[in-house]
Amino acid sequence: MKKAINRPEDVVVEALRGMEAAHPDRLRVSYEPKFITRADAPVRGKVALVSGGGSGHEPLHGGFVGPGMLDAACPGEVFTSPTPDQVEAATRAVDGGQGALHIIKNYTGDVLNFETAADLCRAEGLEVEAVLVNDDVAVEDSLFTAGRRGVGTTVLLEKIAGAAAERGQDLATVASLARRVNEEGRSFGMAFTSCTVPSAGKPTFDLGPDEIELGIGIHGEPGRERTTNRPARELVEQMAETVLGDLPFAKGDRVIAMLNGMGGTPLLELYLLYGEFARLAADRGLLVERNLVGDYITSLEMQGFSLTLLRVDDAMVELWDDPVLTPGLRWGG
Amino acid sequence: MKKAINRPEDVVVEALRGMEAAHPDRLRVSYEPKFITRADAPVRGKVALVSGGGSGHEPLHGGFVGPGMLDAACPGEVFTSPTPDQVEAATRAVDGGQGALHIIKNYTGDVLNFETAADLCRAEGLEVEAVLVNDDVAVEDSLFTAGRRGVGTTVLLEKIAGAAAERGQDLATVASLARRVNEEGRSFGMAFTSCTVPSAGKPTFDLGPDEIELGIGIHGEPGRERTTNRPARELVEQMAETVLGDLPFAKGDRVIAMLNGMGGTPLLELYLLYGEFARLAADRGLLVERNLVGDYITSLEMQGFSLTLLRVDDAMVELWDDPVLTPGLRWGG
Amino acid sequence: MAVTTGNIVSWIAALASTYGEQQSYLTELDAAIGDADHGSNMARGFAAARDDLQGDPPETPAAALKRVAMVLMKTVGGASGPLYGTFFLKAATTCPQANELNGDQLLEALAAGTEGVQQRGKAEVGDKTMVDALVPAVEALRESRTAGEEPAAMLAAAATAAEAGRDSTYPLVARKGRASYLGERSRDHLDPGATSTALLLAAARDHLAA
Amino acid sequence: MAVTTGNIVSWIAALASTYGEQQSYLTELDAAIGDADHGSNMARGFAAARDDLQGDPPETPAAALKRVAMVLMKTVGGASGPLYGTFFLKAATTCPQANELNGDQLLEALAAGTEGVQQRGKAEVGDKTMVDALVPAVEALRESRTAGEEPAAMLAAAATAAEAGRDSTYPLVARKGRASYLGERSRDHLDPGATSTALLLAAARDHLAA
Ligand SMILES: Nc1ncnc2c1ncn2[C@@H]1O[C@H](COP(=O)(O)OP(=O)(O)O)[C@@H](O)[C@H]1O
Ligand SMILES: Nc1ncnc2c1ncn2[C@@H]1O[C@H](COP(=O)(O)OP(=O)(O)O)[C@@H](O)[C@H]1O
Ligand SMILES: [Mg+2]
Ligand SMILES: [Mg+2]
Ligand SMILES: [Mg+2]
Ligand SMILES: [Mg+2]
Repeated sequence: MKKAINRPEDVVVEALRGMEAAHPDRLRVSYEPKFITRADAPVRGKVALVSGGGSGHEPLHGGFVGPGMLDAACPGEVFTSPTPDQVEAATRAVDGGQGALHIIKNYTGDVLNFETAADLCRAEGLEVEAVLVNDDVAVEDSLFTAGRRGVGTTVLLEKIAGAAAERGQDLATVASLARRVNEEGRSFGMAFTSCTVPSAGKPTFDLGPDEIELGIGIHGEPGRERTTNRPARELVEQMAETVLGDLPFAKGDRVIAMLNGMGGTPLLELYLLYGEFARLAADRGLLVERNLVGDYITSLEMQGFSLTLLRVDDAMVELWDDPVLTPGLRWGG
Repeated sequence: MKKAINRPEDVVVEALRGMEAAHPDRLRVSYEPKFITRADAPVRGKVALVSGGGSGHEPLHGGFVGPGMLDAACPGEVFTSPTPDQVEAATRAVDGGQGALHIIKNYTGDVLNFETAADLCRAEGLEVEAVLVNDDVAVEDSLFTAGRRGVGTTVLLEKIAGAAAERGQDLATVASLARRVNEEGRSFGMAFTSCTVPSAGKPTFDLGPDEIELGIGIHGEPGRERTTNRPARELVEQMAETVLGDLPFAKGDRVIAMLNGMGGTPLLELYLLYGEFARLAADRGLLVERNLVGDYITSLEMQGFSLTLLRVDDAMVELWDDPVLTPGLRWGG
Repeated sequence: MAVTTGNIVSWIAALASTYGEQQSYLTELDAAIGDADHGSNMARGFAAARDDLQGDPPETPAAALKRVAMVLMKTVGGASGPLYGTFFLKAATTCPQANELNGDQLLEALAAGTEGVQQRGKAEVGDKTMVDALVPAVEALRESRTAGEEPAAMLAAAATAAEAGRDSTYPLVARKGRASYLGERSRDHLDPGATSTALLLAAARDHLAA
Repeated sequence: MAVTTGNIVSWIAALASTYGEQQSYLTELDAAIGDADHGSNMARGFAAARDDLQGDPPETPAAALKRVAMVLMKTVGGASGPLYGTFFLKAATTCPQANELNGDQLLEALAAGTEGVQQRGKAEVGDKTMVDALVPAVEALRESRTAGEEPAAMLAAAATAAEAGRDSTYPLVARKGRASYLGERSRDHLDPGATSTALLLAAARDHLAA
């Protein structure tokens, strides 16, 4: 394993030091327990948005802390959900008197740790609501699994709910909007190569020189199907059809699309893939209102990509266009 | 080779299609010959900034086209400089009557092709100046080489000169500012793994499981020294000392720092590396006024990073802070 | 023949060593059907629990178990952190006053811990989780105690049952946790959590009734 | 015994095939001391030049050479694009009116092309570039012509000299182009451009005087 790190056990705290140094005007970092808040937190009178999860998915979540998006992010160890004390302390630190929304990707560890955190918060009199993101259509049968995983829609949800909170909407409104975003969002990912967890020291899985993993999770969890590589056009078609068929998205639907890199895919290829998707979307009569192309929710150095589609209405597009000022997403204002 | 592409020979044009689809409001794409311009080009009364180079370094240069930065970018084949007809047509397309500055990274191919392009432009009555970026301190002896390569400083130069042009400064002023940025900027890069040029189909070089390449170029050209991997702290120290000693940067100097990923390095690691650099900079009494951490000038999927330092004064920092609205860099305004 | 506070401290210290040594093995199991962090999660959590107990020795078994629970909750994360945390927390609630645990109390504590895990994680036996090792271990404790045996024998039976439980996960299709995403492909792998649970009971056998 | 326009068209067609076949070899050479694109650069450029000439056959050698130059300039890029482009362009300027090239004219054209390459790229013999194959090839042409030989023999000598020139680059340290960044590490590799030049002259031997 060759990584730009010192000791595997120090990766997360040392990366936090770098984030703090890189964004001194915008972020505050707590080390014990570990969380990141926007510099001006708590914002009085604003619903606080708190998310978190295992590290290794950067810019998610720490890179999305700032005006118009998250108030706080709690990084766990690499691919390991954060602990309740982190989430509780972060929530307390950013509470502006209007309660907090916990944004949780649906993994057993995240759910359990955030549950305990919410209990702790409520015991202290903080109002907490939670939204569970479970948009990964690669997980087919929710009955016999831990349920669909939370992946790409998380990014879009944090942006849209963040805008609503910034506008001063109340907790119930922001929470129900967030749930609606989750309901309207679908994702599917694939990998060309594995990632390597620093503490594990070797790749999580092996793929042959012509093998790919379809339906990969963002933790290098093996996916739905191991198969042979194919041209980008076919890959995008197959993945897009799976996503489109699930909601299902229909002709005339307005969407926000994200073509997301897993961390190790050249941007050149991501644009090529987006071009394939845009053509297909036009063919299907889908109206792509907004898009993101780049690395937004990653899996360390994994090569691969995911496609996320979110069905939107005017209100969501407006919230999307609201200013956002974070290390990972920035526009307007 | 597993890549998200169709045929290797179509990669560049298909990626352009994706860029066009992703940024319809901001970019215009020409396919014959290939170049990208800002949507509102030509901007009357503004000096036009035109750059270009081989593809595979995204977001450089196409991702830096837009208000406050480049007027046009000319993508060559992967790692192959563009041809004169591209540069000439792009320059013509964005000329706003105040002449154009060609921003050229110092590689034989880029220099020769841009030279011919400038000749063609001048033959048509266009005023063209050129700035050569040659900031790579890994190339020690300029006497016995093609001279120092243009790497990270290119990004900072395009931003700062772009701001000056947007403010309405004239060609001579923008060109001399650009040259000053080049003189004050220094970079050094390293690689953990090779990149794979699509048409070559296999990695450009092989590194053993514990080997790294110090002083790597952005085309996977082998570097100054092949050595064994070491902790991030030592890597950053060694690279930063090389950069600092070259200008040389001195205690009290104000700098813009860029910790740049080569394309396949997790953002988590880039932040960790930036943390190491920030500590070292503080120890040396360097004042880091602004910073960039992320993938800005890449080498396809190469794992590795580079450090760029630019000595700045008030005027440069102000220009840095001016609004910029491109796919790859965006703030203010 | 009772379990003392000191036994619990030794047990946790032994687990810290065991998980340290077995870290890559557990992580490899997790790489195959999960996300390659179970080994470092367990090693980190139990090293912290050991340090905590040794830094400020607890007075009672309940205090020791509760402190372990708190440390695990704070340092492990993931699915296993809250589940093992709950295991020790629920175990602690059964013996608030006891200075040491007799066979009945030991059974009650570990049974309550296991129930806690099942309540939090909603997993049944056969879902390919740590529950597949915990439940047979508690059954073995109960049978052994019903047969009039003391903690040493009870724990020996429990450790054997946990190992069998661990092995029973090999052919199963996972229905809970991260491995469940794999569907049929989760077959023919040991569950990492059931494996760490078997190690937990093996260490209990060697240290809790020593 | 003169070089016709048709010979030039065949030469370029042969080169398109050769560079197509040798693409990975040239790219491998470039991977070792450059950026792994020389093979695709040459294959792309000469395929385009062949198509251009075959789509609309040129009338004179100068027209053919100039068309090749323009296509190479427009399709190759990199260092080799402008250099080979200059080579053909300068060659074309020496024989604007000729309907075919005799030995003197052939020598003059290729010598002018080579000088053009040297003017543009500023490389001397020994810098480990295509110049190391071009210059000895022109010397051989000149000697052969001085000895009274005709194009077929001249080109055979030139091809042999270019091959020797190519081989001479093997032990050299590069001082121009991308390989120069490698310093001492550029030793013990053939220069990709000198190799493509040797192929260019081998094809000239086989097709220019056929
Ligand atoms: N719902 C559940 N109930 C009981 N045990 C579970 C459940 N989900 C997961 N586990 C256990 O947790 C183990 C994985 O732990 P770990 O790898 O540390 O966490 P994560 O899955 O969050 O990465 C699994 O092997 C399984 O035994
Ligand atoms: N200054 C120069 N003069 C002559 N030939 C050169 C010069 N620089 C490079 N070359 C030739 O160009 C070849 C590389 O061409 P190519 O790989 O197509 O372009 P690039 O180096 O831009 O990737 C080298 O092998 C060398 O022979
Ligand atoms: Mg995990
Ligand atoms: Mg090149
Ligand atoms: Mg795990
Ligand atoms: Mg090359």
